[in-house]
Amino acid sequence: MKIKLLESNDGRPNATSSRSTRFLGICLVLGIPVLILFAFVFSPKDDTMEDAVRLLYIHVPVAIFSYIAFGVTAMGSIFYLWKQSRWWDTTAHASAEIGVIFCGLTLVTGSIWGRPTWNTWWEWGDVRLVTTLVMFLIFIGYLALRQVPASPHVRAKRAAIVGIIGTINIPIVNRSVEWWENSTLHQQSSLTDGNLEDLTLFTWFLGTLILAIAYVWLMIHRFRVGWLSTEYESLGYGAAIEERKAEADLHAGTRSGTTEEGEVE
Amino acid sequence: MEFRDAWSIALKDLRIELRSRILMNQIAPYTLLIVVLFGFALDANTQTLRDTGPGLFWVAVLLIALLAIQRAVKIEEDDAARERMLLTPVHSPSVFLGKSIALFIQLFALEILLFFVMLALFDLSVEDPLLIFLSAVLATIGIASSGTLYGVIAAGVGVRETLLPILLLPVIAPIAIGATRAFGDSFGRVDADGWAWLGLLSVFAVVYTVLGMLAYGQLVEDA
Amino acid sequence: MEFRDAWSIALKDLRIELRSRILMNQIAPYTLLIVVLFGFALDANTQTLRDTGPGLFWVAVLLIALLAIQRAVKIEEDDAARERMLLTPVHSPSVFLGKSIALFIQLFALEILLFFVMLALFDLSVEDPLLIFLSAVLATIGIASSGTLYGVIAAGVGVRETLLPILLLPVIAPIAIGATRAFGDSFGRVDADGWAWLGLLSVFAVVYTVLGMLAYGQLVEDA
Amino acid sequence: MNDVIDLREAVVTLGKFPALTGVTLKVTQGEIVTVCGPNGAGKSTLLNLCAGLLPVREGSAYVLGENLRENRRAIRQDIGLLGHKSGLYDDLTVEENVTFWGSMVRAGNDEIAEAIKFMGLDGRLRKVLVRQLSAGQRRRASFASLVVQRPSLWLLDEPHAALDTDGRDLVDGLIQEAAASGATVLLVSHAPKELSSPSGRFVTLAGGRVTSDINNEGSGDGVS
Amino acid sequence: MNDVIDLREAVVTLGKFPALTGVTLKVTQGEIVTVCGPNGAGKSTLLNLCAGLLPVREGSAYVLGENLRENRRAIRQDIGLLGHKSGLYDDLTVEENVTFWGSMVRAGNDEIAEAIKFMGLDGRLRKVLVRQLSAGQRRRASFASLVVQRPSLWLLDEPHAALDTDGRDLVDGLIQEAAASGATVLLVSHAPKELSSPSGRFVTLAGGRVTSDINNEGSGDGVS
Ligand code: HEM
Ligand SMILES: Nc1ncnc2c1ncn2[C@@H]1O[C@H](COP(=O)(O)OP(=O)(O)OP(=O)(O)O)[C@@H](O)[C@H]1O
Ligand SMILES: Nc1ncnc2c1ncn2[C@@H]1O[C@H](COP(=O)(O)OP(=O)(O)OP(=O)(O)O)[C@@H](O)[C@H]1O
Ligand SMILES: [Mg+2]
Ligand SMILES: [Mg+2]
Repeated sequence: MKIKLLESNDGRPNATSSRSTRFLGICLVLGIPVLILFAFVFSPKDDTMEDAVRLLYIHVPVAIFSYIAFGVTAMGSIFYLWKQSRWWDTTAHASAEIGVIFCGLTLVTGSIWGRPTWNTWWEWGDVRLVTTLVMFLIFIGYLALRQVPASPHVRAKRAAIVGIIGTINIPIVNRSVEWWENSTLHQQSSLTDGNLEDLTLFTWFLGTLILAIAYVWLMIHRFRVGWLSTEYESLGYGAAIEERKAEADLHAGTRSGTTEEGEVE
Repeated sequence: MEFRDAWSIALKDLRIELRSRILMNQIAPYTLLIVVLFGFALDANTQTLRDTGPGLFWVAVLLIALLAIQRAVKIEEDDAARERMLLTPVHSPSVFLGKSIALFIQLFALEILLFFVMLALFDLSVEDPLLIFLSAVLATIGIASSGTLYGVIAAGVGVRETLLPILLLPVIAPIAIGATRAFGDSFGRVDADGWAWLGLLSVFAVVYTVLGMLAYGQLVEDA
Repeated sequence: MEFRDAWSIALKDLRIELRSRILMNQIAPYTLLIVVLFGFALDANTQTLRDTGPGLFWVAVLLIALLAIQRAVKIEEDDAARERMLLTPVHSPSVFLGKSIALFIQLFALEILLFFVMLALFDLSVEDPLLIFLSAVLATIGIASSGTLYGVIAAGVGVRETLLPILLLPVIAPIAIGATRAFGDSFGRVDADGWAWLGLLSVFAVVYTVLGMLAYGQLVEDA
Repeated sequence: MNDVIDLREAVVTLGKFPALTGVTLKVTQGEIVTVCGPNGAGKSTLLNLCAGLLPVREGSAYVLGENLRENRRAIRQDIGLLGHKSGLYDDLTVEENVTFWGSMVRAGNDEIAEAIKFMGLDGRLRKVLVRQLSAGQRRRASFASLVVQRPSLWLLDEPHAALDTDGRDLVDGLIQEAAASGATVLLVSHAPKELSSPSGRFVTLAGGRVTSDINNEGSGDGVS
Repeated sequence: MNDVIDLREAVVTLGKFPALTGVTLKVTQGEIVTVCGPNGAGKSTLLNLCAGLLPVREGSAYVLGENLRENRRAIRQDIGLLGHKSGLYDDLTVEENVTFWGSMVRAGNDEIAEAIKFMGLDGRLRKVLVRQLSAGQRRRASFASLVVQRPSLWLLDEPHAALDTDGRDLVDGLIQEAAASGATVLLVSHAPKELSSPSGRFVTLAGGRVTSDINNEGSGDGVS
């Protein structure tokens, strides 16, 4: 494998941002205030949930994008096992980290939402809540595994398998509400029922769009950080080889002498 | 993959377990202790205990499984037997299968013991023995195969003792939940549809066994 | 007995723990997991959870303590460091104290973390912070010193992983019960007299520490 | 092609550390090659590389005709590696251990019994747990579980370590016999002069590369 | 009394097995005694007995003037034992390990730094985790943690094992120096002829008892 320099094509030191990420960043900076405006001012209250409904605009998008992020992790993992390329490994790792953040946000916003609507922060009997937590913990484990000192390839392989197995749980989480209807308090697909108000629906779409941009933006940066840090790890490689080779000269005199002795006897 | 190899490996693991008598002298009493411990934690009357019986049973099984898996990994690691195995013509699916079978047998034996203890202590009555039996078998297959797989993932990193629970528990927790519901139904306590949960358990059992046979080789390759 | 030796030994243990980052990367998440696991097992509403909060806290601490003690014994056993220690002029009470201090610090750090997680998850409110603090400190001293003592009893027998829980749990269960009652009082949930339980905890703390300092030497003597 | 081992500028890193910094080494079938070198030179790493247990980072590496950069698994079953650790199960007896490893490498019962006897482990020791063996007895048991394999490439890391004089003679005989029957032997030794046949080929490793490679002719080990 | 070790018909059992069946051995101060014998003869057991780590079942055993049947602890701090295992912590660096053991035996910082340097572990290796060392480097680290102790009775189980030629010379020098400065050395070796001074006293153990005890005069090691 060739060791690339820590420089981008134009010869400048490699940074994690580029023109396109800056564009995405600007979109985010502009988009978030707009979303806040729509979420808190323009969109109406819910009949039953009152102002609490506004959590919909963040809760549901982060939930969806945590699925997507873990899905990308699984894809990266599969491709890693197939192609053994560092690119896929870094992708899987980056996406898992973002996925854990989004999944954590889902749990937090969900809990906050649950307080006024269900009168409880958390409900152990609820399948969706518990399976979301399970998914969160699986990927916490994934990240813990990535911290373990081991050779990059071994670690990547092990992590890839944990990532794939973890993702198998996602459909279970997603379907859990339909499968075990009687053991959940959680909302079923209220979006596809078509009984949401137009503006609510629009704001929700806006929230999803913003989250999509945020995901892509975070991914690109996190990926580059990951890539650069492995690059950085191999930076001293040439020097280390030279230093190690020089160890031989230290022993040169004594060692060859001994070998000759061995021959003579 | 040769089944004969798998069987030799399973026998070897079982023989080691019997030799060190961990199963009878140690894990069995530990099992009892866990049940008692939960009694303390709940600090509740028999009725509560009875209702949560199936849950306790499976949590106890999870903890025992962790211990058994740690042991199974340790015996391979202690003197580099894992690397030695790589230098034989044995296919890794056989190794996986062998170690899973040994784990299954040990866990199942303990579950039978635990089951009768709980039955007596918590004053439960079985309404659907077939459902109990099938769900225990399927859940144990799932636990044994995912445990063997994760055991090797956590192996050789020097921090296995603590890494393994973190990786494994969330993965086998859904199995335990499914089995709990199936048990609950068999005891006539929960109005869950036990047979539907059995479906979930068989999915886990199949998925982890197949995945394990595929992935195990990848994992042990780099010693 | 020289306190300086004890401190060197404690530092060494803590350094090894920090080096392997088990505390932060693994036991801490495991702590969370245990809480979750109990949630499953109880399958109950928040009210029940709230009532059993203190009990759950201490059962979780016990299980974590087991892991931490296993680690502490393992690092001495791995390459015969225990025998090496015998051939130094260090008195065994110092060794005992050093290892207990390291264990105490690790457990206490984890308890703080666990405490705040439980506080948030189970919606508890503290009525008597001093009682909480004191009972946690005393109970942890008791657990750390009895754990260190039993750790060395189970050491070197090749089946430590499973022997230790069996020996230790019955011994520290009373400590956990005492601490649970004291906590229950501090949360204003149980009408137990928390300060009376505190007395019990201090008895345990003192007894195990003294006993440990006396007995440790006897136990490690025959390597 | 008769080169059993053919390494060219092979680099192996352990963690970040380049344990082998570019090893070039050719070993033909039937040769007995002794690897010497100071502690930490990379001798054990070299053996692990040849066993296909470590990835090659740079350079090329062919063992038994297989390219290790592409497929490290294919060759493994033909390799017998005696490392610093024994690869035995502490809680099984000597006989159970050798029988288990024998069945893993498809050895017959006769071969197993013979290997145990050959290493001087019959009699009382046969039924003793490996956990209770002395250092040298354990090493003998490890050897026995290797002998049943009849590998075509022997990689021996300090085969004399912990063995008594008899044991050393046994092992030396074994090595000669293996080479005579067409197998290849790569062994690490810190005291080459002490080997029974101090002639043959000596490769010195230092700083992760070969610093000398001397062949004292007249050994007659090479077959074909 | 100048007898550092004085065993009479000492019997030691490991489990039910009588590893030493009646050893009679006298070693005076300043002597270097080499113990040889086949694998499983009881050599390691003899060293562990002299270190006060094993109970004496029959016979009498005095080490450094203490009766081991009465008090096995008193002598331990004056004894340096290098066994088959290293007694190091895998997750600490070489320097941290030696410093820790140094502080346990009340060695000064200078002595610690010197021991590390003496065993050739300064430079890069100082900050490497013991887990990552090669077999010989680990053995050197183990030696360093012994050197800081400056014991008055050295019990060395195959001190040459895993060491390269330099290392062996270092260790031989160390042994001579220790004996010259009044310490006593009991070492186990499978290849006594390979020791730098093959003169001195050789004790052969077999079947758990002493079968020969030969003193090649003219070594000049004994200081009395
Ligand atoms: C900690 C508590 C909660 C967690 C872990 C959680 C988790 C999730 C997850 C994972 C999804 C994505 C489901 C999917 O698309 O398949 C989701 C969707 C949703 N959640 Fe929550 N949630 C929580 C609390 C709440 C609360 C309190 C409400 C409102 C009362 C709520 C309302 C919704 C709605 C309306 C959706 C969109 C449903 C759909 O279109 O499928 N959630 N939640
Ligand atoms: N993770 C690591 N970090 C730093 N150095 C390492 C690491 N792993 C191994 N090393 C170094 O790589 C080398 C490994 O060499 P190897 O075990 O092959 O030596 P060897 O020639 O077999 O030595 P010995 O004669 O002592 O057995 C040692 O110098 C060791 O310190
Ligand atoms: N529990 C036991 N049961 C049966 N035999 C045992 C037990 N423990 C030890 N032994 C035997 O006691 C002897 C121990 O000898 P020891 O370890 O002292 O040998 P040694 O002379 O150091 O040999 P080596 O040169 O191989 O290191 C061995 O023969 C071993 O098989
Ligand atoms: Mg080596
Ligand atoms: Mg020995």
